[in-house]
Formats: sequence, structure tokens, C-alpha cells
Amino acid sequence: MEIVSMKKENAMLIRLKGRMDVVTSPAFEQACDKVILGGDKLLVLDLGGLEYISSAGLRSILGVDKKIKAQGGKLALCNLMGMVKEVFHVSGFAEMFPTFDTVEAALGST
Amino acid sequence: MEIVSMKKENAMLIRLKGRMDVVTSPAFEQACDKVILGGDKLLVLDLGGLEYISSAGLRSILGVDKKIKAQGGKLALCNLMGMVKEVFHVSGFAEMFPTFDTVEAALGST
Amino acid sequence: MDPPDEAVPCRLKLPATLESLDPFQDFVRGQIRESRCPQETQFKIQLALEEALVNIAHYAYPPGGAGWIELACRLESGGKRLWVEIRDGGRAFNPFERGKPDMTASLDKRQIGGLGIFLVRQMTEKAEYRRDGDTNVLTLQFGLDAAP
Amino acid sequence: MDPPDEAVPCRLKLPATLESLDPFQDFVRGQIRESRCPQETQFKIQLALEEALVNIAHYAYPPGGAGWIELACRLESGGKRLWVEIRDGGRAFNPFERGKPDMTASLDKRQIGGLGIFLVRQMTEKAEYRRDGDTNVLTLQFGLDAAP
Ligand SMILES: Nc1ncnc2c1ncn2[C@@H]1O[C@H](COP(=O)(O)OP(=O)(O)O)[C@@H](O)[C@H]1O
Ligand SMILES: Nc1ncnc2c1ncn2[C@@H]1O[C@H](COP(=O)(O)OP(=O)(O)O)[C@@H](O)[C@H]1O
Repeated sequence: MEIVSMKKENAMLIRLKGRMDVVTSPAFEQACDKVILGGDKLLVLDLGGLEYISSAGLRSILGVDKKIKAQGGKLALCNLMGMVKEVFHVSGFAEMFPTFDTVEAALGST
Repeated sequence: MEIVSMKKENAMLIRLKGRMDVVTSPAFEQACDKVILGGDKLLVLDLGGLEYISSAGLRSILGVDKKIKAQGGKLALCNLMGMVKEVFHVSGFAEMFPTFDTVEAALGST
Repeated sequence: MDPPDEAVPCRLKLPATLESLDPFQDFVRGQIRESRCPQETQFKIQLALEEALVNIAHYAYPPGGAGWIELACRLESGGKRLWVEIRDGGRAFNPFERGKPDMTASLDKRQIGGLGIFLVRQMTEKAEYRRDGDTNVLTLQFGLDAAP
Repeated sequence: MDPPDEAVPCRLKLPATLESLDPFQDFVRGQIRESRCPQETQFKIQLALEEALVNIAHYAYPPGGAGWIELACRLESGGKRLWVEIRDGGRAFNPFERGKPDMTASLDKRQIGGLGIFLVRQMTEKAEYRRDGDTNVLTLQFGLDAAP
């Protein structure tokens, strides 16, 4: 999995690419931990490049959400595609997070 | 396996690279068939880049030798290395062909 | 190459560790290559396999022990269906005896658990468990044409 | 990662075709990766495996049938030795009953044959055959430190 994070005006944006599985999700959690320490109030995950996610990935995202909420921030997801979109829907995770069709919409969601 | 053949003054030189196994040796035989049709009297095989050979590879070389002899030509081998050298020795094939340490020596062997 | 005969499933047996996950996935990927099924279907198969295999690696054997997993698979119905059997020698555990996780619980209250088995069920046409002597046997069936 | 327990060999079962050769070689390559044995030793292991597997693909089963090969392997003696077992369900054939090929025959007279089995013997520390019910079982042992 490729993880690219960048600072936006009022938020951090993290773009994920590739496969988010039991082996790769810990790296995602670490990347998010740094961002959360940075104190940003909105974390946008761009999943447009993600082709695969398993329960380990969902669990990581849930964990990140809890941490960011604990410091008064929030998580927004965008660009869910293909199998990733379906796993979010089937698992009920799609209803637990604000999800958007574009990065711009997600960034504007504060 | 990579097979590169080039015309030398009085001979054809074929350089082999990679693995000569049951799957790749037919391509070697085909390459030699063309050369033999061309009527060259000396065919030099440079095995310096070959890292692996199996009995299928030995059998191919034996077959090429027979064909080239049938039209009055001969085969010379050079640059036997590592595992390839050992397989030639252990199988007795090293004694069945003229083998040389360098391409130049093999080319000068007419 | 002819499709493998339905009577002879291909098999791979490896240690029950997370390091074995990729070789198992590669193995199944190799088996279904010739079926040319949609990539999204392949991802769903990989998801069910990951969930099932990770659970065995995590829970089936006592820690530190030398557990194994054996995966057998074959194409069926002329390449339209994939049959997978996953065996382990760990403690008896029927994953389908548990209830479904509570998908309606609010995010804060929700327990993180049960999701893996739920996804196995969702991604398969059929998923069955049986105990065979000292062995857990999980049988999964996937349609290869379209999404299940 | 700990070396796999000596009691649990890893296994791979595939159709008895030449297409299975590379997956078998990859499988064994993966198993001995952690032993860090010299590349030349690895090539010799690959040679013995190729000869044994190709013979099964070519000769063990009636043409057109759906034969299988199962290869099991494990590191032994703390990673100093590789044990390989190759099984097939083809007709009974003991490769080590035959005499050695005549290595002294002149090139022209020499029969091309018997070389594969001869190389299996040369590349192994130990090579044994037994018939187990309907199955041919070839057991090969390789030293991983240096050339045999
Ligand atoms: N092979 C197994 N052996 C024993 N217990 C298991 C096994 N697989 C799963 N479990 C138990 O079932 C629970 C639910 O598994 P799962 O649905 O994958 O969710 P999770 O792993 O997220 O908890 C696990 O927490 C574990 O307690
Ligand atoms: N698995 C097998 N079943 C039946 N016959 C076999 C088997 N393996 C080898 N043979 C026979 O043994 C002979 C010698 O095999 P080998 O030493 O590999 O040399 P080659 O394949 O070059 O003839 C083969 O030609 C074949 O007749």
C-alpha cells in the first residue's frame, strides 16, 4: 500500500493506493498517528487508489476515527470504488463515516 | 533464457544467458536450426551467462551437435561456469565436446 | 492447458503464520487465472481467504506452536465456480455458529469483532464448516462470473 | 520468523504438467530462502527437482489423463539440510532400479536416456524410492551448506 499525506488549508489529506490488508494496515495507522499528533481537526482519506480492503483495514480506519474523535477532530472518506465501496456497504461501515464523492467535497465538510 | 547469435568471420557465435531448462531449450534448438541451415561450419556456444542447465539443455546441445556434424560442421563450447560447469563434468558431457575458456580460443579452433 | 480435472484439487500446506498469507493468495490467484474472472470478483475471493486464514493464524493454535494450514482448491462447472477447502489442526472452532455482528450498533458502542467471519459469509456463494477428526475444515464456494 | 517445525512439512499439490514446474520451483525456493544457502547449491536442488518432476509429467500417467504431483519439503537440522518428498499417483516406477547410463560410450553411440535420474542421484545427499499403496514416493535430501 502506498500512503501519501499532505497538508491542506484546514485539514490533512491522506491518499491510499493499493491493498489495505492485515500486513499493510499497521503502516496506515502509524501514518495517521503522526497526523493526529499534528493536531489537525479534519482528516480526509482519499480511497480512490485503493483496490482492496479487508477487515484489518476497516478496523484500522475505525481505530483512527476513535483517536481523532478523542481530540475533537473528525474523519471523512472519499472516492470509494469497486470492491472497497462494496465492502464498506456490506459491512455497514459506509453509514458510520461521512463519505464523499470527491476530495474537494470531503475537504469542505468541516 | 536469452539467446543472442552473431556472425563471426568463419563461424557463428551464440551467447546464452539465464536458464536452460525443459521449457526454454526448444527455443535454443530453433535458433541453432537456423544457424545450421545457414551453412556455417563452426558453431561456438558461449555459456558464460548461463547460470542453470538441466538434462533437457544437455540433450538439446547433443542434438545440435549431431545436426551440425551431419553437415560436416562442428560445435565448440566456451565459458562454462559454476553449476553449468559442474553438470557438464558430472554428466561426462565436458569430455564429449571441445570446450574452451574464452570465446576467442573457441573461434580459433577450426 | 486443460482446466485441472475436477477430481484432483491443487493443494498448498504452509505454516499457520501471516507470512503464509501472500503465498496462499498467489496460489489461488494462479489457479483461477485461466477463468479470466473479473478483478473485483478476485478481490472478493482474496478477502474471504484473508479473513479465514488470518483467523487461523491468530486464534487456532496455542501461541509459539507450530501450526499449519492446508488450502485445496479447484475450478468447477467448467471454470464458472471456485471451490476452496481450508484445513487446520487447531482447536475445534465453528465460525458459523456465532451470531452476526450487530451492524446497527452505533459507532462508539460497536464491538470490533465478528466482522471477519461476516465478510467470509458475504463474499461466498456457500460457506460451510465441519470437524474432521482433529481437523477443522472450512469449505468455501465462489461464483467466478459476477459478484456474489 | 522461526524455521518451520520439523514435524510439519509444507506441501504443494498441482497437476502433473510442465506448467507446474515453475510453481514447484518457486515453492521450494521460498522454503529455503531463510537458509541463505549458496546460489550454486540452489541451482543443484532445482536441477534434481526438474529432473524428477519432468519425468513424472512425461512418463507417470497415461497421456491426456489428469495426473497430480505432490511435493512436500522442510528444512532440517536447523536449516542445514533440505528434505523433499515427491509423490505421484502414476504407474509404479522405481527410478533407482535402473543401471547408470554408460558415461564412457562415445558421443555417437551414446543413448540419450537415463541422464535425468543420474543427475538426481548426483545432486542429492540421499535419494530413495518407495511405493506407498497407489503412490510413488521419492525422497530427496540435500545439504544446504556447500555443494554435495
Ligand atoms: N480459527 C479460530 N479458532 C478459534 N477462534 C476463532 C477462530 N477464528 C475466529 N475465532 C474467534 O472468533 C472471533 C471473531 O472472528 P472474526 O469474525 O474474524 O472477527 P475478529 O477477528 O475481528 O474478532 C475472533 O475474535 C475469535 O475469538
Ligand atoms: N515416473 C516415471 N514413470 C515411468 N517411467 C519413467 C519415469 N521416470 C523415468 N522413467 C523412465 O526412465 C527413463 C530414464 O529417465 P531419465 O533418467 O530422466 O532420462 P530421459 O528422460 O532422458 O530418458 C525414461 O526414459 C523413462 O522411460
